[in-house]
Amino acid sequence: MSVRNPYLPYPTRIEAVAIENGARDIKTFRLAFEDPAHAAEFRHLPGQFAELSLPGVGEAPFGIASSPTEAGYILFSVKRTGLFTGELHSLEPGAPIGVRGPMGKPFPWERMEGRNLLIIGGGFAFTTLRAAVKYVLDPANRPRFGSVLVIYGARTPDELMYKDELAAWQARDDLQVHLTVDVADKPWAHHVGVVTKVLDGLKPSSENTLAIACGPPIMIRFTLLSLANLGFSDDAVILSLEMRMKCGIGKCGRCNIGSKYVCRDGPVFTRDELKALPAEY
Amino acid sequence: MTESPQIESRLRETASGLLREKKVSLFLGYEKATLPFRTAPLFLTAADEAERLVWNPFCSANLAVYLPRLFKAPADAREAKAAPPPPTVGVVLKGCDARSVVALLQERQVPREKLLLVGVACPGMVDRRKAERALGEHACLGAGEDARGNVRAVVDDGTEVTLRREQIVADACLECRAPTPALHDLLLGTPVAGKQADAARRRVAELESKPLDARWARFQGLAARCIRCNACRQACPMCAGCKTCLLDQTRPRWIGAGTDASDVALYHLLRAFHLAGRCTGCGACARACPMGLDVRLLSRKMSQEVEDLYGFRPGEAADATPVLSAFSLDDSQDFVTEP
Amino acid sequence: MSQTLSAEQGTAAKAWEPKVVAFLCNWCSYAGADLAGVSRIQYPHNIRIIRVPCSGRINPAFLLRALQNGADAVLVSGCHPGDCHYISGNLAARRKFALFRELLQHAGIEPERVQFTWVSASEGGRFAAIVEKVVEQARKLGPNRKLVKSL
Amino acid sequence: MTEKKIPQASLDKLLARLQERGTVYAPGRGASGDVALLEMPQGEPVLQDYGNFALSPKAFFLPQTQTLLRFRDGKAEEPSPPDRPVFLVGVRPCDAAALLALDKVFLDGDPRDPYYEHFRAKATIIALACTQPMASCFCTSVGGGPGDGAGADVLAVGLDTGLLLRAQTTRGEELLASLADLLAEPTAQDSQEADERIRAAEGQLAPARADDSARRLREAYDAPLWAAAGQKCLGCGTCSFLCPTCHCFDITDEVRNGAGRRVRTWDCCAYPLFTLHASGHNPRPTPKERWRQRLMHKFRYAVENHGRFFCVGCGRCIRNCPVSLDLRTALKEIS
Repeated sequence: MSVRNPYLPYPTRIEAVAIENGARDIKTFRLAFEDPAHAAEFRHLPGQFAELSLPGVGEAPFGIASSPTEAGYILFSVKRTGLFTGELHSLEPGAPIGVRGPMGKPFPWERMEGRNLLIIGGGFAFTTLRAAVKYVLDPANRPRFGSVLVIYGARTPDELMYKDELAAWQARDDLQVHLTVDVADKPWAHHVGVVTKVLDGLKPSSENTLAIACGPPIMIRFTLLSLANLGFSDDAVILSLEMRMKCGIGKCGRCNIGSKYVCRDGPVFTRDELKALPAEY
Repeated sequence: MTESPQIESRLRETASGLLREKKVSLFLGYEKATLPFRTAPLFLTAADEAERLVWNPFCSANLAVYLPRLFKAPADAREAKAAPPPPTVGVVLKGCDARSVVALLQERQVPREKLLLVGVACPGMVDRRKAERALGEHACLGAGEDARGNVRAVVDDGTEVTLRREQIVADACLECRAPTPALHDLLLGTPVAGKQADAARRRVAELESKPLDARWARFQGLAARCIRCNACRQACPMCAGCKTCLLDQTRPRWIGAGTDASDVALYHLLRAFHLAGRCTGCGACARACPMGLDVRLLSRKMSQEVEDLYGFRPGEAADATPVLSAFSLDDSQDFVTEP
Repeated sequence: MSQTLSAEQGTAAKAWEPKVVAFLCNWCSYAGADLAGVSRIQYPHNIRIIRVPCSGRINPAFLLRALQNGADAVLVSGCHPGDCHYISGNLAARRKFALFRELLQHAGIEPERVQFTWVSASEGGRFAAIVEKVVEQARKLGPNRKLVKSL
Repeated sequence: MTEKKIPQASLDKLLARLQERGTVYAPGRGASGDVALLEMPQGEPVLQDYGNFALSPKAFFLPQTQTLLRFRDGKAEEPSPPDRPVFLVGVRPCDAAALLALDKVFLDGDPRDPYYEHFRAKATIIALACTQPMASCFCTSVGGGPGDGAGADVLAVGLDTGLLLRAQTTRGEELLASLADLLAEPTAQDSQEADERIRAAEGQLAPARADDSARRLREAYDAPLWAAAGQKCLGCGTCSFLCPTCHCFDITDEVRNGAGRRVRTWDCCAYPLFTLHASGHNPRPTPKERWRQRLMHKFRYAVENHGRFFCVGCGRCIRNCPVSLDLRTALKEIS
């Protein structure tokens, strides 16, 4: 077994844990590789994911929330939902954890060059979108893209992740950030209403623009309608899917939608590609 | 003399009548399968397709396994709203299958008023493995029943072989004490007398006559060949009634997913235990097992104990309380450790 | 539980001592064990106690899991029949245990590996005596090899 | 392609020779009376007259329980699987062909699966042509045949006086060369006899309609037959576990006090848990979708991804389905 065993995780350590929301059920874990050689091997682009591994608990796939331009660590923002995430949330800085990846296809960065970007996120699905924004804002990358418009919504102000960064982004002039909440249960200076309401109000041009949307199924459903109304063609709309996964390398057979494996051929698909697949997701 | 042709035509008449008069919306029976010694379950909704129904020595499947699924309670309010109204189901039942329905009724897994039970007195069904083995290396091209109720098979060299019914009938049938359904809305066929309780008891006693280690070796021999495919569980009408099987739980996971000897042993021990007082001895588990294992090895013993200790025969009386939901202050406690 | 068990596996190689897991009901047997303690009645230390609300709460899967994880014997104890805090939990349990014990024996597992008893809150002496007996029987049987899972 | 003959009388010698080089598995009767690949030496003479094994030989390459990692003190280590060469004798052509399907998943994809690769490299496959197919066999309809050697290293064909051995791979050529002293040159009649037997077997096989299945299945995604089959399907894993090409697996951890393992175990698309999300959402919520997935995977998705059926026509799923579901019927119905 000369090549690295694809089932063997890279050993990493939790460097920091940030609590993202008031309900304390979304946390961002900052992981550092134990071996610098592994850190160099782990080369990803925003949109990709990795399997986190806890001996005795198992593995689960999560989108990588950090951009490769953030050197020295990788970030994962995880909501506590099931067995694995429950265990993960109980870990504190210093705890060892395995990482297998990066896996899947990233956002289509080559296609995105020279284009305007419309980034739409909902709730805790903003993770790989954060990576994408970070990547675009990197001084070396920023000139490669046109205008950037971010619309990010959550149920309440408390449920928005990466609050400090959002504030910093809002202060910048090389991107527009619109935040919205379903219910403003505390003083709130931004939009109130669902993401699509903001989107419909802003009416961004579809001209030379790619839209990336990540969020809960209901948000995606209505966002797709709005984007179509705004003139976005199906191949200009990019989505990221979630699926139950085990191996993450296209072998264990459970994450397929038709002949495509979400772990290997996704998780990023254009709406065009998805339309050609059965609606089994 | 076999009554199968008469029963078959009465079944067809009955099913088409019930469907035509809308007394049932679904009729569960058997139809011809693509391979010999087998039939396939038939979900009949159109009266004019009743001719597909068959009755022959290969109608071994226990159709009661489908009933809990048909009457499954919706998971939440939204599902309840979307769910179609529960069907009214006519179902063909042999003695053992009817006992399963009784056991399901005891546990309130199926609504009696939605069921129309078409009982058939059962002369014992063919175990396809026994039949195939009886033909040796000859492949069977087709099989049917002769006038005496024996099985006639045409084999690959074109000859016809007669297999005597009692030699190829399933083990469960040899142990069956009530081949004629006690609970039914309609009964077809001349009632068949049940076997004495001895047959199953003899098998239990045979194992019990051996020392513990020899019993363990027998059990391990079975477990070593088990492939954990869950066929025994999925084919069981009583397992079908469970909402979430202990074996499917992941928080915690009770049994490892693989074929470690200890995990396989736990699977079979827990399955047998969960069927204590519920197993009606239909043999669906053994029939479903692709490895041909005697997966009733342990449940046979449980049925015997339930009867000896608590006078309870699974599947006998629809209004009885399930034996493990009941108790009496003077239940035996010989097993309790005293200082 | 499993932590304690295997933590001691290292020493087990020297002189094997049986490990017994006891599931005790909160209302009678656990109090009985407590009484044995405060009354300074000696009983073997081979026992690890798990407190459960009622003997009726015990799923036979618990007992099998204990054996799978290295227990050499399992003891279940509840309130005496008629004394259940929940009126009838122990009576329902009694049927389960009677059948479960038969099942294990039928499969070839020594009946002494899984034992059931009743101990009231005032029976510290009885508790100690029963533990003594269960541990002694487990010692005679030797290590549980049939159900234990090697990892 | 080298063709040799082994006289019936020398067969035991050949098996003994193989045993010197590795572990040999050959057909014999298992405890239940079923024919299985049993480790040599066996008490009984090796069987030559049998339909097929109850279990496909896939477990030699994709063990039902495979340790992927060992954990010690919280650290993950790779296990070292057994290194001894394995000879599988008497594998039927359908099961040998199935390995070519599995290769597509475990060897052609990136990354390769190290465990499968290891077992595959250690095994030599000596297939035995079928002369008496079963009623549930349909290999010729899915690109195989009773005398097909694809996937095997050597194909043996039974003759009246021995076995004709046809090398299929370099490894097979080398094996025959290394056994040269036991082998004879076949006569033209031997080869003819072998071909006739194979042809006769082909003639006995009833065709199934697998042609053009990818297109037909694309159009039949919403066909009523899925609901009809799903209604009957019990949701057990018999078809998958017995299938020589089904390879879906689960990964779980078994750890006690920091030590233990991560294991890969067979899984099955008929199980509801297979695709259940942590959120409770299930993209294939009922037996209908799950049964459709099974057929679509074998006859459409595999064709689209790998250019071949993931079915070799061994008929195990048909013979063993507790409710007599027959995928040939479904393939016919999706016209």
